[in-house]
Amino acid sequence: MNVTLILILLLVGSFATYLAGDKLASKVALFFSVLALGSSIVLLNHFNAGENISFISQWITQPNISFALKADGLSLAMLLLTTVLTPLIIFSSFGNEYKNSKSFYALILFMAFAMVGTFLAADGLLYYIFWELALIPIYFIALLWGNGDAEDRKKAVVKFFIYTLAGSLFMLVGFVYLYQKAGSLLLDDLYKLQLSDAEQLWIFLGFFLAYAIKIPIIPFHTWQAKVYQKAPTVGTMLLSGIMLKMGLYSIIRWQLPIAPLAAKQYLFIFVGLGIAGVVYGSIVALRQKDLKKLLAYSSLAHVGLIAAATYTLTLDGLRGAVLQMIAHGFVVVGLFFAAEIIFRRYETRIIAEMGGIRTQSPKFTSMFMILVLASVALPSTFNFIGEFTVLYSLFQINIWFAILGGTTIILGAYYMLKMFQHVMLGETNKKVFADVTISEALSMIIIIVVLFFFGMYPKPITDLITPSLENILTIINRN
Amino acid sequence: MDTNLALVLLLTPLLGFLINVFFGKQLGKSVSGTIGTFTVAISFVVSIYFFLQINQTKQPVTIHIFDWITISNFNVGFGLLLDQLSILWLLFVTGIGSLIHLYSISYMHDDENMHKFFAYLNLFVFFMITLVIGSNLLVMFIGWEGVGLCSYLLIGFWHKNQEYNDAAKKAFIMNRIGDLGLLIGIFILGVLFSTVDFTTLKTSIETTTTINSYWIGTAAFALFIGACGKSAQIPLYTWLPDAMAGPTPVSALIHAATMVTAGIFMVSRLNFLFDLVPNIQNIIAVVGAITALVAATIGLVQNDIKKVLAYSTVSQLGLMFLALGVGAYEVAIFHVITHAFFKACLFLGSGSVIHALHGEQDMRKMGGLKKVMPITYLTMLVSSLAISGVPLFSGFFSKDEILLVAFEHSIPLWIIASIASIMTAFYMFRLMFLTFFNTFRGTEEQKHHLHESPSLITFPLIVLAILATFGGLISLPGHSWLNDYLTPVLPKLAAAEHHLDTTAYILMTIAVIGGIVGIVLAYVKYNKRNTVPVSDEAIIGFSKVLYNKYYVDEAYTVLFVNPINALSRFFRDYIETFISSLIFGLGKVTIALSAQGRKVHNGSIGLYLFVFVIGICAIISYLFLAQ
Amino acid sequence: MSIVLILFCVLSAVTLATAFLTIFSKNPIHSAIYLVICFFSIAGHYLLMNSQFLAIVHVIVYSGAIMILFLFTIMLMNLNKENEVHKPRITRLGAIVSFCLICFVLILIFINSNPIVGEYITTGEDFQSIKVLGKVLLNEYMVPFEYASILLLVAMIGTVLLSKKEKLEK
Amino acid sequence: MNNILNQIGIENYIFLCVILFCIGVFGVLYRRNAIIVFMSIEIMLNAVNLLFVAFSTYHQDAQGQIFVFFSMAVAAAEVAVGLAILVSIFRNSGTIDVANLKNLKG
Repeated sequence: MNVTLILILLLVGSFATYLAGDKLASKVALFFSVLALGSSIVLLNHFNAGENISFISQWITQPNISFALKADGLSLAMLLLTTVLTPLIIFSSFGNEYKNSKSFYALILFMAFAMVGTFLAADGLLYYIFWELALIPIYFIALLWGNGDAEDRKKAVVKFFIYTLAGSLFMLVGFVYLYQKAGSLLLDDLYKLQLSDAEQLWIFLGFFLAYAIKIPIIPFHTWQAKVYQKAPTVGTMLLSGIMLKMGLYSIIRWQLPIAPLAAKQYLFIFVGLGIAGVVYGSIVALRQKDLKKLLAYSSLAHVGLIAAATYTLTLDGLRGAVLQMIAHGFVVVGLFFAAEIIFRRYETRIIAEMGGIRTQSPKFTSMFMILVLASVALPSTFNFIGEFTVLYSLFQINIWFAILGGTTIILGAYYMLKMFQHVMLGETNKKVFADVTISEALSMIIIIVVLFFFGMYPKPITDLITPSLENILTIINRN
Repeated sequence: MDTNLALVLLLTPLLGFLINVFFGKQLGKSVSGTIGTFTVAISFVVSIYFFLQINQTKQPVTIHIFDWITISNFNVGFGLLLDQLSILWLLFVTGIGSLIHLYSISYMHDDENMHKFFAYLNLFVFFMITLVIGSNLLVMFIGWEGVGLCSYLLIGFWHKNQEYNDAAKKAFIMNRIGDLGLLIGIFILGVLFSTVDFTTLKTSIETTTTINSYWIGTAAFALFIGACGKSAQIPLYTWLPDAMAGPTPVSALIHAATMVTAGIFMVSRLNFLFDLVPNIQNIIAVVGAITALVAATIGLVQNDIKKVLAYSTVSQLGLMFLALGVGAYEVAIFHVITHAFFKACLFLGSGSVIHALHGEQDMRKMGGLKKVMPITYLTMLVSSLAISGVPLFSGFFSKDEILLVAFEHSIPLWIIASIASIMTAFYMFRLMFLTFFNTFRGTEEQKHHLHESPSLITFPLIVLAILATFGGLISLPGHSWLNDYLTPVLPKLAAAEHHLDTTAYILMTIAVIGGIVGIVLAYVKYNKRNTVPVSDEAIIGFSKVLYNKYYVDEAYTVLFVNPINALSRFFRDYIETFISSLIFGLGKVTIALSAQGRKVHNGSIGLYLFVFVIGICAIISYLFLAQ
Repeated sequence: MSIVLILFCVLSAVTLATAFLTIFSKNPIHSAIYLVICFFSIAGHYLLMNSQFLAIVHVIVYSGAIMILFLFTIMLMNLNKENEVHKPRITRLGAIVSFCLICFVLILIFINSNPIVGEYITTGEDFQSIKVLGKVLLNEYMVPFEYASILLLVAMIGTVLLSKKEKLEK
Repeated sequence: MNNILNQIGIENYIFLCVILFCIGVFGVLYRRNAIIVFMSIEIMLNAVNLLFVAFSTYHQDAQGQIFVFFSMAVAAAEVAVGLAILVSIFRNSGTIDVANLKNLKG
């Protein structure tokens, strides 16, 4: 039993969803995603029992490419994030009607497939293929099922597509070069590679471009807000909840161990870029009129912090980054879902047109409040664990990094509470706000429970990821 | 046994919160209020048990519940530490908490969201207990932020009013500025000592021979910023007066008695750390003294009854910080306790008045309530005497000790503190005279409905008034039970001598005379001459500056809020567009190039073939002739 | 000069001349006729090299089938009038330049690679009689042979489809 | 006539084929009439065929001739389809002047 099972399940699920027809599609998709979740938990148990659940087999002989899937704690954590969020995202979409829903849900599953592949792949080319594969479904999801003016949307989505694709090409160039050097693209072979300073720098920069655009780190973020705004909420959730974690994960898995010298030498620049993203994103978020755009910028700020933490090259940084990735994945999905719940009732995303929801639906308000609080990293939520560890790692580099990065807890509270105030509080809104349905509440509650549980007891995840992160750190420090 | 009891202590309020949140509406107002009160009372009983136990054993109870956060150089467990300090805090948090819960049953009875109110109050008590009994800085931080959250929720309890929401938001954000400081302090301690646990921290600081005073100083300063945020010290005090937007019991519980003392708790908790860095202690003392003075001056001219009390709270907190700054932790703690009694009583009394006047808070529209509300009047009078430092009331002892230690430390600080306490006496009695004496100045209709509050409201008032009167007995000069009790956690105490010398008596006399002068001045101005403060527009001169709180809020708006918002707008409108157009620019360059390139593709097969042939020639030449 | 060489020269001259004339004739029908002659001369070359079968097949396929197709097409289109506009001078210049260039390059290559060609040895073994060709074709080249048949079939169908007159759309 | 290449020499054949091929190229470039272009292509094909046969003889190997067969089959198919296309183009646009067939323009 190994991790290919999940890939196969998701791929089969994708086809099955397409074949199931419009009426059944959502249920079939949910079924397969839950199945994938179940099997990933089973696999996790096998892994914890010390079993080897990785998979490797020669794929192409010339060039020397293997179909290699590596499942260590880090990959499994990201795998679980994907497989938990996918059913949630699918389930959260049940309140909406999508035309041609069989393609819609098939694309979601296909995207999950590609993302899981990215998290597991241990061969450069395979990884690259999955990486790019994940882009295709989200392109169609955003383009065909998005909202707003079609021309505007097309512009934003095409920009996003070309932008990320162009970034990835630099990574491909890096891989081609690495292949010339190593004669194989297997992760372990690449880890063993001894590259000169200049080589490392170029490889590092090539990878950086790909990841910086995907994550996004400023100043490569301009695609983000528009796409988040225009994409259907499901697409936004997939993008912000899982897909941008691909970039962060890849930094830890690929970029740092392959080019550690460059990472060390230019540490301050890259940590600084991440921190700049934190401050910049927070400040821009203050004055956003569109709820989804505001959340997009808040996401920019949070991932900036995570990226900064990964570039600190400390155990705390990496661990905090992974924890924060997972926490952020849940919170951001919850927040976008909340925005969607409001949209279903008010047909608007403009903050100024909302307000007074609290008197109409106290339940929803409470859940939204908890998500807002988690997003501003209130202690006892999962995000606090992540943010604390991340800031601690930044502090180890330089106190000013910690202080500047820490402005997120001030500015974050500022824009989130401001948003909350104008969206939820105030005089009762004239528009009708039907109370949340059971299925809507269920998705939110699952997210909230996860956030609180791991906020108080993050040990399972910490124990899962720490050994693999320590491995990566030894590889980074091999010289 | 201890573990279970401690968990009961901790989790009962949480249980109350959960019950009220999920079932509060169905249970009805009285039931949810009773549950809320009862859960806190249980915690109070358990606290008493622990108090009795520690009095016998003198041994702190430490409980490790589970591993929480893993950091590279240390692990943080979710643990509880019940020592003298935390149990003391527990006692008055849960004690006053129960009284205020009781009070709220009646006070909030007309509010449709009463169950929510009790839920939040319970949650607050839960977080406050966490803050107090956390065994390390991070568990304390849970409570620290948690009480901030509850404060936010309760200030904005009447959430339809956006001004209240603004006040709530402001409180939360200003607290967060302090929280960042606290976090930085925790980081420094974590890096330096590889632990954030209070007990181990203490031992490692005591055993470390080489103290890195620069970093310890930074840590202490950062922690002090955290305390500033929570305990409303300059420059982060402006949230507290605005926080009066919340229901009055909230002001009494959170913004007078308990939450705002968290900063003092934290500093006392880490006394071994602060003792190492006298410079930072000086800063604390100065900040405390200035806060006391500034807040007192503002309090002189406020007309909103709760605002007066709010500034009085800030001022008193300043005095406590002054005591902390001069290293007299036990004095600060003593004042925290007495202040909790009389300030809670004052707030609840003002609540009773507001209740009777159906929400009127402007003192200019009160007056002559003495006869209608005798219990409220008497209890508030007692508390006012206490806060003014009239002898034999609790405030006399605690405030006097603060002045004493300030004097020993530095005379200018003593002068500032003394002026602040004279002002305190003045504005408190200004409040009393304006509210209770002379004739009623409100509308006829209000006059008609004037009534003494029900017993559920007066009972807590009476209890608190009694405590405010006799609370001072726990630490009589020269023979202090409190100091003995706290000796294990404040090691410096054992060495210090406590005796009354002549200086002490002189100072005491000066303070008492000052207090009485303040009272008499207020009497002359507001009772004898029956002056009523002029309306807002008519305020002129320096009192206008005071009335507008030195324009600090406006200054903050101009200095911080507006620039950030402007920056945000600038980023949004220009920088975003600029970066975006850079990216689009790349695309446009490509398009321009391809527009040139497509001219080649003119569809003429002849040209294509020609190029094709040339190309073939080139390739063949390269392949066969280039060798 | 042996007879063979003279024959070769004559045939070559005819081949090249008719090829040129094919291109330069203004009337497409003339071009087609010249092309037929060119093909015949090439068949002559084949005969000269003793590959009679190939020569015959060549005549049948090219001069027979393909040329008939050409002629039919020309007639179908009624192209016998000399209506072609002359190309601009630059195009003609380009054509001549590339003609010279490719000639030059190819010949240069040939001269350069002369040694690689190897020796010409005649063993007298039969290698191009119908019998031998048939054996080779149907043993070693069986599959391509079948593919060729499929190709022709497909071409036939394609041609029919293409040249069928589409009905006017409603 | 078994040793014919002894008398003529393979070089002559190569020259002949090269020139024939170049004439084909020239024709393709020079003429605008699509049918003539087609004929030029046939000339090029034949040039190659001839070279095949020449070398087949030179190496005393049948494979070259087999290739010519295939090439003829392909040429036949190509001509059939190509001319059919030309006919339909002519039907649609009334001309077979390649200068007018500019739909490939980008």
